[in-house]
Amino acid sequence: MASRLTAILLALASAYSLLLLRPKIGSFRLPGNQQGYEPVQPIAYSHRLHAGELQIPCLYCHFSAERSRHAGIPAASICMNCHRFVTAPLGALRAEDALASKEKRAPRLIVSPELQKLYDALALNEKREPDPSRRPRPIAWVRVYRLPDFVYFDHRAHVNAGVACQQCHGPVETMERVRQVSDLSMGWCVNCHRQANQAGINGRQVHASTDCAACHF
Amino acid sequence: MTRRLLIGLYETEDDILAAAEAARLRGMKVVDVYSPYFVHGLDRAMGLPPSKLPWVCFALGVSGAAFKVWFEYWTTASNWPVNVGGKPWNSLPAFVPITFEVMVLFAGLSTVLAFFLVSRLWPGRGAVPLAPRTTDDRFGLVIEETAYFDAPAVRRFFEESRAVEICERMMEEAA
Amino acid sequence: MRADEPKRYWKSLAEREGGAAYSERAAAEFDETPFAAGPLGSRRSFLQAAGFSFAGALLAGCRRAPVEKAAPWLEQPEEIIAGRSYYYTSTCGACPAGCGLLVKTRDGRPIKLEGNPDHPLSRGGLCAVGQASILGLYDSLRPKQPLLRGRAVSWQEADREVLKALAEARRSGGAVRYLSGTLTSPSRLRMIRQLLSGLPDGRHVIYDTLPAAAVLDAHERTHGVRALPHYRFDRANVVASFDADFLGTWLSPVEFTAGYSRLRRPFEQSPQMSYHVQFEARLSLTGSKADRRIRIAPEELPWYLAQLCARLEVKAQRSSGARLESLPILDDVAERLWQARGRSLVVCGAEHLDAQLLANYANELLGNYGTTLDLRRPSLQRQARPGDFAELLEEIATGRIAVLFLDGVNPVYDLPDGEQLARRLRKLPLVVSLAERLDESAEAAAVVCPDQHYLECWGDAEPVRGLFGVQQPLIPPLRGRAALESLAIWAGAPKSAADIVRETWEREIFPRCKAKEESFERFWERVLHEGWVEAEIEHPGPAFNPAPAQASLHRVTRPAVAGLTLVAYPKIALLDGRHAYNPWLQELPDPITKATWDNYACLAPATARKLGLTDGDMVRLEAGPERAVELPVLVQPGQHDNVVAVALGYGGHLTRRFANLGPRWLGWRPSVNAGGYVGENIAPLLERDGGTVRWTRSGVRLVPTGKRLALAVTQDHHTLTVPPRLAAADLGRRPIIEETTLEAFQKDPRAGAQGHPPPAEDLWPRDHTFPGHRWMMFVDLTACTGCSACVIACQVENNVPVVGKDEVRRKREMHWIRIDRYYSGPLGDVDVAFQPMMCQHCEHAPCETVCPVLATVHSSEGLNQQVYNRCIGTRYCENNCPYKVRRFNWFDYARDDRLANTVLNPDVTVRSRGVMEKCTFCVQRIQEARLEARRRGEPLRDGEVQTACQQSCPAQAIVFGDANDPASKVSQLLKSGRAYRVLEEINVRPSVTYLRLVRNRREAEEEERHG
Amino acid sequence: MAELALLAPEPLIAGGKRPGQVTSEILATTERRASPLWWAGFLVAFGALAAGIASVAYLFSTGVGTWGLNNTVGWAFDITNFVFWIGIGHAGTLISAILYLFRQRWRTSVNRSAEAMTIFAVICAGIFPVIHLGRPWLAYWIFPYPNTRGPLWINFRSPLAWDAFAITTYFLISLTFWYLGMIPDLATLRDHTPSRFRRRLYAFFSLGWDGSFRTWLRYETVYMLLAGLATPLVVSVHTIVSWDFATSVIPGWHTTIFPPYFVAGAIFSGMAMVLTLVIVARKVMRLEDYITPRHIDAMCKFLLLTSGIVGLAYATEFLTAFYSENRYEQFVFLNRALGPYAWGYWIMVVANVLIPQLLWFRRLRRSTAAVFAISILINVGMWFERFIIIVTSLHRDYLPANWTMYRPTLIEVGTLVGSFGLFFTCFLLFCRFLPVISMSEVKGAIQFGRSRPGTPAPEESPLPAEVHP
Repeated sequence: MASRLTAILLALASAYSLLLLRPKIGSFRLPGNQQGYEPVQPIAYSHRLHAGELQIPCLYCHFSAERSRHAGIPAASICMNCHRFVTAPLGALRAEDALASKEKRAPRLIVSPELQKLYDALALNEKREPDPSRRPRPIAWVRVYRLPDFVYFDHRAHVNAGVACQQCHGPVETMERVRQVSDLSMGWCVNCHRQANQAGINGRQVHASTDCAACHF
Repeated sequence: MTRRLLIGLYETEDDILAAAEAARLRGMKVVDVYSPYFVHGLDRAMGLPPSKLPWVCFALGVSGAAFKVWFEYWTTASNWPVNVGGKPWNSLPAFVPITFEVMVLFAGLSTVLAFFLVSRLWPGRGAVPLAPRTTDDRFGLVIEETAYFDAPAVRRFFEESRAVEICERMMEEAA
Repeated sequence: MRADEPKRYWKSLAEREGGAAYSERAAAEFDETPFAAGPLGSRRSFLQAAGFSFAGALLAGCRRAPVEKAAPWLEQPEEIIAGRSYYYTSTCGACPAGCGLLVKTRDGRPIKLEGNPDHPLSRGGLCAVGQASILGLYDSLRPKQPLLRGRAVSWQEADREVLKALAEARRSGGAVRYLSGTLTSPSRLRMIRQLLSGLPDGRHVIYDTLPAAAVLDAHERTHGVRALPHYRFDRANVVASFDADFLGTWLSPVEFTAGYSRLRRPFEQSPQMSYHVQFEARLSLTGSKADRRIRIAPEELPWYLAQLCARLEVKAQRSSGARLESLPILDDVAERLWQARGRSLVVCGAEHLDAQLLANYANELLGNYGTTLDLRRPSLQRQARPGDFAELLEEIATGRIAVLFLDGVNPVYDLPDGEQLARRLRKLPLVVSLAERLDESAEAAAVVCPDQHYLECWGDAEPVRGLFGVQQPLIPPLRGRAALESLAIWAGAPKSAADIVRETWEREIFPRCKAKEESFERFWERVLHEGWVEAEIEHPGPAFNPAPAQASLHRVTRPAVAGLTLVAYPKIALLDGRHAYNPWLQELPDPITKATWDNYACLAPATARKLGLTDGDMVRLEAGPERAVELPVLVQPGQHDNVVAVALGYGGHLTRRFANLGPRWLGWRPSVNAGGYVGENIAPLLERDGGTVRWTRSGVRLVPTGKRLALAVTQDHHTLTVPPRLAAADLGRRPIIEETTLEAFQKDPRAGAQGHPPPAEDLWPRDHTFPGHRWMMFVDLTACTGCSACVIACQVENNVPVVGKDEVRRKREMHWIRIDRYYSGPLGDVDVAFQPMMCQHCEHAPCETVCPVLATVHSSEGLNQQVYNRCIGTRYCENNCPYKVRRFNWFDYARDDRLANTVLNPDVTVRSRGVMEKCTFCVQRIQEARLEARRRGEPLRDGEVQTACQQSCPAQAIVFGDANDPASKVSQLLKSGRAYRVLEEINVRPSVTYLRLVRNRREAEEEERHG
Repeated sequence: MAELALLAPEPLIAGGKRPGQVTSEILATTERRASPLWWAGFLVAFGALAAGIASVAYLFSTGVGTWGLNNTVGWAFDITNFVFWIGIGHAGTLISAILYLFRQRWRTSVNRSAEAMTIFAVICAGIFPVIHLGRPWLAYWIFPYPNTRGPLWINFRSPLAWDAFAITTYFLISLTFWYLGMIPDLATLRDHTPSRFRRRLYAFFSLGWDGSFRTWLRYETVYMLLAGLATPLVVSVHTIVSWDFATSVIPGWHTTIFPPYFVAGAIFSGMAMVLTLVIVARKVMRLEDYITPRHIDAMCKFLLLTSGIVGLAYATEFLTAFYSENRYEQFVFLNRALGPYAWGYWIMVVANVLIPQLLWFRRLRRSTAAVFAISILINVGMWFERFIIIVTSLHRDYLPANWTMYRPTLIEVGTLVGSFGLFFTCFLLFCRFLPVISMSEVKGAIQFGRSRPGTPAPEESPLPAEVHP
């Protein structure tokens, strides 16, 4: 009788511990699988705002995706194409103007603390002019999508074949901070290649190789 | 319900063979014989039918082989066909060795497992030796007391059939 | 050139300078690409980490990979996109031959040198030394700063010291000498002139370790100009070479190979090839390709030439009465030369005035001047004046020199009395060395102002009169300061190297070129885009004066040949030792001996037998009193019996760096000898005759020491015939190399075929068709000279590691392409055949079937793929490869030098320990070309994919392409009667096809030799 | 079987044992303190094992380069040792299974140790394919398991994949067979041992065996089924091992004779190893009554037969090479006999073919010392057979430019020594803690060859011991 009781207790305990561990088990991934990685970036750049709300095409900033293996993180000078003029949301500017007039001072030109980081990186002064006394410092973004060194992924091939960026990177235009959406496993790559070979991309026949040497050399 | 078991211990193979056969022929209820080794002819003496384990062995061996052939075909020719040395997608001859090995593995392991299940053998199972020294050098004939053959009759039978020792066990049984 | 093609050249100086400014900045930044120098170290560790992933699976908490930062540019450069390769023109600076380059740069660093296909001299080829010279750029042992008496100082301090001494010399009239090797750079020469012109006693002395002074002197006498003719092998239908290794090390091997091999491509459409006869003492690379090779002692060479001239005189009916001795071989050679007069060429590589005069005479008699020898546009290499140098040595000995500049020369190492010279140099008031690295002479110099590598500074070259090449910097300088800038500072007019070069071109070259461009700017743009320009030459060729040659003809007598003669020779890879620091070149097997990491005493088989010596026996080579060097013996078939041949260029201080090379483990042995050097310096055994070091020395002695040294050779068995007692008589020779004679080929294009083509029908169903591309390679054994440029090109392209002498000795060299060399015929008079051997990408690849984990499988385009990250290292594939072309990473081969790692190709995985690797047909190049073609929306055209070996081959012996394209070159070659596949009979169906070796011989001659 | 007729008259077990005596005598070794001889042997074996562990640790930390292999010779000591141990491992199952099926009752005295030998030899063998890998930590990739790579499976066409399955199966089936045979004896041990701890241990592993005849009946069925499965398994495993070579394109490997040749060789070497062990064991553990000269004699005859087959294979190889007119094939065999490794070839021929011919003499068969010496020589010879097949075929194959020589390093020798260490350590532990002779089977066989079952037999057999054919 006692042993039966012990058994029941043990079963209950293990069920409870499983329940406790559930989130841990649910988030279990094989080593190397970084799916869901969402690091904090040095500048809180919002893809939702730029790509979603403002509808800037992906390739405007990541233009090398068309011509190179790497999609590339845009240079600060690309940011400056707009942010030479756009320094903060209109509301923030108005608020600053109001605050400045209240405090009886000239309104600051740079309001956004995040854009301040961009101007700092380029060693620009408050008037967004080059400040010779400071050294430009590149912005060290945190890489989100990363493949092992023995895999050669080429953006050029995919972009020119008409694969949408979102196919792999997910709905970036809705993300405040970029998150690794796909697991970047080999099976994930290969399955997409197989499907593309059968169904084509946007109705166009493509040849997506499943040879090993398509990626490993 | 309580069962009364009488155990006669014998010293030699010949004695147990004779005793088991005699007990069966007299219509006694021979529960089992315990012996230190496999005594040839005792199955006939006890009137036991041959085991059905060979069928388990055959069935699982065949299914193991079938599974493996299918698996090899599926992986190499269907799931992801890869050109290996110009060999055909379905290289059936090359699948034979592993198929054979898997067949043997399935058949062998499953037969042994089936044997353990049927004979109710598992690690840590406490053995209840009905009679001493049956794993050493004694042969024990276990006969249950029945209406026709009560304990004294069985004891008499044991003494007649050259049993060297006789003991009794009471067994509780649920059913 | 299309605007969108991957090859991009500078378009304007401003743009380029902007680029340089950018790349300087870029270098300071992080690199966005994952393959730049920084994370490279982690690539290997990643492979390992991936390996341990199973263990890692248990550690759920550690599943996040380390954070990787990516820093983009601040200022987006206009032209450059991260991850794309750009090609810039330049001129090779590894030797004065000045071959045209296309430098492949990626993200601001050069990673590969390719021959410039439009260059008139090299025509797209590039030799092994040139290919390897890129490693010199990333040599972390090059001094960064100047050294003042061994102490690192600032440039200002060093300049102050030099300027002080120069001022003193200017004041006191002290002698200032500028000693350099042959410099073909107009800018450099101009700056030297500028420096010396301001001094009362300043002179520029040129000294060559690999001289051609006798050629210059001979032409001075016969033609009145001290000039080195520009030899035109591309026009010579009959070549008679006297000890000139023109395919290997003589003058301009790439150019000569390109020209020579153009006339040696017999095909059905034009079943013709040139005839080449070689007279030489040791077996040189050039001799190995000769149709007829005559072994002569070095002393006999002038006499043979004299006899040839005498015969030619008779034929030309200009006999001067020289006595003709019976030499049937010379009769034949003379006849062939005479038949091809005007299209023949006699060259002589010996530093012997009489011989050179006679060679000139022979060429004159044959009417070759103006056709195969160009004196209007002479070669500007090897311009040394031994007389000047002798004088300088005298001055040094007496200490009459105030300032001595050493530029690109290492006399302390080269000269037999180098040690004495070093002592004397130390006593001079000021010796300034401009060496790139600290060689023996730089160690003896008071001030070392390290020069830059030619890929990091501006420069130019004029290898042949009127042909100018430009060098442009392709990376912000890593080390040193451009010599041009140093010279400008010392001359008192500091200027940037860019300005100096531009100035030279604007003032000196632009006016001479009669360019179509109006402005210099536009001209300069074109020069930078094309890399070279040709100027007009006006003066006619000089006239010939036969008297000195005829005098030689009568003076030369047949010498008695006795005893042993030492012959020092430059090796293909090491030359005079200037590149001895380069591990790629040290590990490159010599094409003939197949030895690496050592020099050795080559002995003829008969001599070795007589002395009871075999390969690896140590001998003391004694020459003169108290001059001896201990060397291992290497038995060299085809060598003259009276000759000991030893390679130059070994045993220098630059090789001390290899002391710890190679994977360290219990059985490790160093790549250097007991003295700490690779090989032995042979210079102390030679004799200096004034300003010339004589490469031959008769009367040397060999004393066996009883010791042995295992040579690191990559080939142990040297013939296609197995040892006779191990074979049935008629089955001893293996049909690996098929060869035939020209005569037989003309009768039947399939002559010489030995293989058994496999049955057409297949046991298996035809499951594998190649509907897209079907990559195939052809190797023309007739064209291949064995020069090994492909080996280094492959090594650079594919990140092949250096393994060190010990590993090579254990037969674990990693080269993906090797040149098999087989001897045939009599031992003394061997025939040589070279066979580049790389992965054959068999359609029925035996390696693929046996790999249990699918790490090597076939692609849909006929490639045999090796997937490193899947490989677990069973080595079964290697065992089952009939060609044994697979290479295993026995250890983690060292990649500790971060700077040297910068040269790694980011498009090719660096392999970790325990995985198999092999030739991939440069799949990364196929992939790149394919993706670029797709991006442009065009089909891939024939020739757009070039493998690294094919690209560098000076003889263009390798052709790669798509056999499914009926118009491609490989499709044409498939139809050739010369095509055959190695080991065809085992039905592995290789994708590499060889074109049969054809020797220009008569069938009877061949039968006589091998009968 | 003729063997049966020849052996029938002589008792299998000497000394007229009774079952109880069998129990106590066989268990004596497990129950008394270890003898100094055992300790000496154990220390030597363990020392060798330690050397092996050190070698393998060094190998793992540094790379396969610590072996003397090169670009041409990719396998040498590693696969030689692998095939050697697999070969050794074959006699155990052979004796147990094949002789069981043929009702050769003399097997009862040796089958247990032979099976144990199989297990340990297969463990030794199984180590080499793992440690010879460039990246041994990825060895599990050789098995197909669902993965995130596509999924990417394995190459079922590769003989190495076959090997992995064959060896795994062989090990599992052999282990099961051995364990199954031991269950009744473990029960005997359980009921016999005075130590509580040991009783618990034996009780756990004997699975509650009580000697019920119903179980015995099923047991006999299963045992026979396993024997029936193991017999083709033995043949298949070494056949597959031989296919590692036979399916390649390398001359000297690519030979259809390999499967029978390898199987015969395996049985030959395995039997020799059993003899070596049994001769030592019967002396050291005083089991002369159980392992009698008759057993040794029977095994010697087996050696003679298999030696003949192996010798025939050697000759046949030359014949096929000769009439093939294939230059590569011919060369390989001439190179074996006359080339740089000729010394190894002739060791192999002498030890495997010539020396075993001495066993035609009955006097030598009955002399344990002579048989012991011959069995050791055969083991040496069979090791060299594998070495010669592997190394001489590789070191000079098609292209003369590839020809090299192979020289082992100390690490490789250490690994070989270590494998012997592992084997003997396991075997000595087995002798110490488990019944080396199958008691339940011997008890069933003690009457065999006696005039009247159940009564004490005369000291000497009344019948002629053997009838010569």
